[in-house]
Amino acid sequence: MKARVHVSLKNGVLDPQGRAIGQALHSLGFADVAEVRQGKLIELELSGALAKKPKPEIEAAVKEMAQKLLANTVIENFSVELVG
Amino acid sequence: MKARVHVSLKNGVLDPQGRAIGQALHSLGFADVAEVRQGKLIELELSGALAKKPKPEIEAAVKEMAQKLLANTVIENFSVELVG
Amino acid sequence: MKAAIIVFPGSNRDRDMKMALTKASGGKPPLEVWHGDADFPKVDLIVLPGGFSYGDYLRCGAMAAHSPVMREVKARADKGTRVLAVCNGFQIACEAGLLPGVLMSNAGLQFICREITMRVETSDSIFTGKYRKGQCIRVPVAHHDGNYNADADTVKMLEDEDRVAFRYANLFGDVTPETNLNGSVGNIAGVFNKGKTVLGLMPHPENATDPVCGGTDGVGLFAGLAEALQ
Amino acid sequence: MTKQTKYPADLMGLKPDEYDRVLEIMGREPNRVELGIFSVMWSEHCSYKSSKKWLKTLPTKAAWVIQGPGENAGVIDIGDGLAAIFKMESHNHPSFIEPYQGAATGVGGILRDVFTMGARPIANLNALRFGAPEHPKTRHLVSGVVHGIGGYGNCVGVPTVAGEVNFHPSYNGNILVNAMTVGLAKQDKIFYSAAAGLGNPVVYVGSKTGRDGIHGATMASAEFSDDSEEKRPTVQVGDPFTEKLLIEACLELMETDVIVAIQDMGAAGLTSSSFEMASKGGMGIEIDLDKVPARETGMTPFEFMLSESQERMLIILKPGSEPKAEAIFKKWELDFAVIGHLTDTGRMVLRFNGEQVGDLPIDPLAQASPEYDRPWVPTPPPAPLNPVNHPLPMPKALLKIIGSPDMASRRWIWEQYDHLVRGDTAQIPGGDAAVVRVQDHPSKALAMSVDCTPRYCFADPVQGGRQAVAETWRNITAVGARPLAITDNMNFGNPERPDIMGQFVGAVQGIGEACIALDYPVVSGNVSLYNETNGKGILPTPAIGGVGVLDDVAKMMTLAFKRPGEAILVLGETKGHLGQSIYLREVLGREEGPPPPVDLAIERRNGDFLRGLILEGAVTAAHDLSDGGLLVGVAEMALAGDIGADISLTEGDAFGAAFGEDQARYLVTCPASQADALLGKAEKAGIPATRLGMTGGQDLTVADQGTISLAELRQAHEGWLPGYMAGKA
Ligand SMILES: Nc1ncnc2c1ncn2[C@@H]1O[C@H](COP(=O)(O)OP(=O)(O)O)[C@@H](O)[C@H]1O
Ligand SMILES: [Mg+2]
Repeated sequence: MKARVHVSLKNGVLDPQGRAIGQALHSLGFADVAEVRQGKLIELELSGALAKKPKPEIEAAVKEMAQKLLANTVIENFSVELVG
Repeated sequence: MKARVHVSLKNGVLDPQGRAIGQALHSLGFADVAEVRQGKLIELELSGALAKKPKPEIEAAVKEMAQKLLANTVIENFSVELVG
Repeated sequence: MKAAIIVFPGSNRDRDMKMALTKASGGKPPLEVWHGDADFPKVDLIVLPGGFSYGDYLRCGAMAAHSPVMREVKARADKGTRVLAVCNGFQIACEAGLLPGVLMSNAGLQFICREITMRVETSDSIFTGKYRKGQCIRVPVAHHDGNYNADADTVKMLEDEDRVAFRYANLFGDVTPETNLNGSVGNIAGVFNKGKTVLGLMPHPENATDPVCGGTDGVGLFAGLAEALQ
Repeated sequence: MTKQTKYPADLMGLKPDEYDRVLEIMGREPNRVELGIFSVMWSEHCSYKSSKKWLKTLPTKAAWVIQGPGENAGVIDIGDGLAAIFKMESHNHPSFIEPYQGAATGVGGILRDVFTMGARPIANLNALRFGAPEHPKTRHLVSGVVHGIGGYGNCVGVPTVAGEVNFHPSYNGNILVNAMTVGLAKQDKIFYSAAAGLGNPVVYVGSKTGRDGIHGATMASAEFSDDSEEKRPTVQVGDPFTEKLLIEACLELMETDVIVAIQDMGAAGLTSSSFEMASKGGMGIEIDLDKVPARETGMTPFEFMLSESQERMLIILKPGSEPKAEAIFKKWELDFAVIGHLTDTGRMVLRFNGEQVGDLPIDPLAQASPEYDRPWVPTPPPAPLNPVNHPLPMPKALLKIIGSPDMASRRWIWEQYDHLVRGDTAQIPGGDAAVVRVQDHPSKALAMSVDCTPRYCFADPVQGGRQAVAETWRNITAVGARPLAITDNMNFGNPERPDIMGQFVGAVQGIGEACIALDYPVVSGNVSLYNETNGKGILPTPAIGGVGVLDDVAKMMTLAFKRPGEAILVLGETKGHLGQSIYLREVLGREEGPPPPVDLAIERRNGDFLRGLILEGAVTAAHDLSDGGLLVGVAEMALAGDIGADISLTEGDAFGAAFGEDQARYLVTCPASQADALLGKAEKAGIPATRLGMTGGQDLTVADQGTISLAELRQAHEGWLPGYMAGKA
């Protein structure tokens, strides 16, 4: 069982990394890129007892991981997706 | 029109980030996380002429961006997804 | 003053801090507390030093904030033990909720190691009591993620409660966009908790306590602590 | 004798005659693992087969040398029972393919070479060579390399305190990334790599082994062609946090008394480390590859032996001490595994899944590796310099030079390096040599510098080799320190070409001469050959890293002007040598003529005199003269102190005097009232010395030639690199 946690900056929080990528794309000639945001995608391979639980429980556990560690909810949003 | 580029380390390439996150999750008591890999998710807002092109052409353009800038193809893989 | 430096596996300015504290306490070295030891003697001052606590690959300070020793540090801080959190320590303190706000990547996306000027915003604390309000001091910075960010309400609260400790400025005390080296909101370089028992700052006063290496503008901070906590 | 050798389809980089040697040594056909081991052990990178003959001629001894070349790093006595341990190493090819990780792992590798000997790393340096700024790849490479060096060094907490950077089209397809580490140890706590003790456990510590950079060592010895960019071999990813743990754990283990021998796993990983340890100690070794901590599943013996995964070490422990050692590595959350033991067979035996998968004799492989006496032709003497005209007024010429790619300030680079961490950096980048205090010592400090002028080496390798050594010596002298020893990093093209081999031979000769004359031996080094793209070699680049000692850091000198109204003097003779000068290249667009000759006796005499002046407090600033000559030197001192100067150039050709690159010279300042006394002292010592002018104001004025403001000079000097990196220029 795999889970993916997508962590992105909240709207309104300046994303200098994204902006730098946008500028670099422009200077490479890709003029039609209006905005760029860079986020993290963290893929977790789950095992043991957790992997065998019903999906909602797994999802709750992964959400807790995100809340506690993977995202800083002052500036970041996250979403969780279970795969396979 | 939005495009998402998912950049991840190639299989077999050391992922110090992922390993560190895994260890931290364990020490927080999430024992059932077997492996963690950390990647990037870059979201591009497309505009202008490009956004109006047929999907395969847009996809090709975004792939070129990934190849040239967004991913380091020596150690990273990428995949492109068009949204909306 | 009895001080303890919390040493994480990736701390690397613990030694610099130890030299500064030893000098300030008349040759008495501080205690060094390994991150795995949540159990350490009572002290007057806890220091979270600079470095890369656990590699800091996810977000600076995020993992350290959840370490067992930090639970203990928080508990003691709640009871009034003074905490000095420098650079990575500041990042850890924010992640752990000891201080408000977050530290993001420098706006220029580069590591910056350089001597800078910061203006002392208040002398009303045991950390800054040896400085004049408005005094400009020279200290180095060395960080990649020192861009202090908090929402407008938080910043207003910090200002209203006299909890901004330092701002990036020039030698004349002007706080300008040009002196804002990392993009911090309001040029903020350091903040206090409520009650001013915890100070977090990005610059390294401990690297400015020796005339041969880095100057002596940071001495006041340690001297002030030593005097107040003796 | 007719030998019917059937060569394997893949010789893994070995030449047919080398394969014949393999058959002879083995007495049978090697299997794939064994062949892979031969191939990396005999690669240029690991065996020094083209360079060995010449390296042996370098002077390596002095009363203060504790360990010369042959160990992981060189060791010198710096007094009070302390030792400085240092070495430089290249990571050129990986950095071209993946600049961030290539440079980062280069730093990691050289750190391990130094702490494996028991030293606490206290400083990093780097020597970088990039292609022409206008080449489409250059900006990206500069950015990646600088981020990589910073990313690694900043995280492990070792200050990066000095370096050098050149741009030249000959590096367009083959950049040079040379990293140096200096460490400190107690003389009675130095660790070596010779294995000893029948049955002693062989222990693996650090990171797990993955399929990283299999065959990196042979790649480092292969010439580049355009399609090697496409092949993109696996590049190692560095993990500076793990390195930090490894440093602390190893140093903690070294405080105990359980280590027999220790060696880092560098190029060719487990293969070269185990062979070298066994060979040096005259032992055999048996390794059980199942015990090697693996990062991935299904790894083969071949992969285990040839992986270049980073942050790993091999240790021979005293018997019975395993639990004690293991506890330390567990504390630092690092892998620890006993993977084998020492034998007295003189052979390396490899086991995997209960089967024997390799059996090789150690000495023939490690020591009887091929040694070539490659044909070489001496570099023809350069044609004399054609007449030189002076198209620009002197202030304009200075402005152009000081803002040129090779001369512009490197601040943009070194501000991305934590050059202060550990709190002992007494002289930060930007001066002649960096100075780092010896930790916990009341007064002592080390001075260090890396230098090489490749355009001199190309025109005349012997003079260029001398000059590179002399310049580090001068830089160390200019801060008041006593130069003690060097490490070298010999970066050259394809040694199979006699002209390139001739450059190498010439440079080694020049380096050797300088070492002898300056009492400044070579204690460690590294050779990187085959630095070519499509048959075009790089400029010969023997980078030299020097280390010296300053007994009292309070006497340290800096180059900044200190006060207005002080006298500026030049020590050493100014002849106006413009051949191969920066002036010639940047102002006239000409790369021609002989480089300035280096008279080593005069170098030594002038330098010793200056050091004496510094130590007795007779000068207030000192700066050695090199690239760009005298006027550039004055400008650098003025910019550093934010104080202008008024000077006059008395001798014949004013442009030659201003921009000539004559060697063995220094600029100094002193209170005006003491200038005559200083000149008198120089005369007594037989040192040519002249009064150049006075400090003061906010302009630089050269009598009869014009004036330029410091502001304008600063703009050009500080502006170029950040502007270039931001996409301008
Ligand atoms: N890559 C680098 N990393 C750190 N410091 C550097 C680097 N390149 C140059 N510097 C520093 O910039 C200063 C000027 O360099 P350089 O012109 O090579 O000095 P010099 O002519 O005295 O040898 C020196 O202090 C040097 O250490
Ligand atoms: Mg110099």
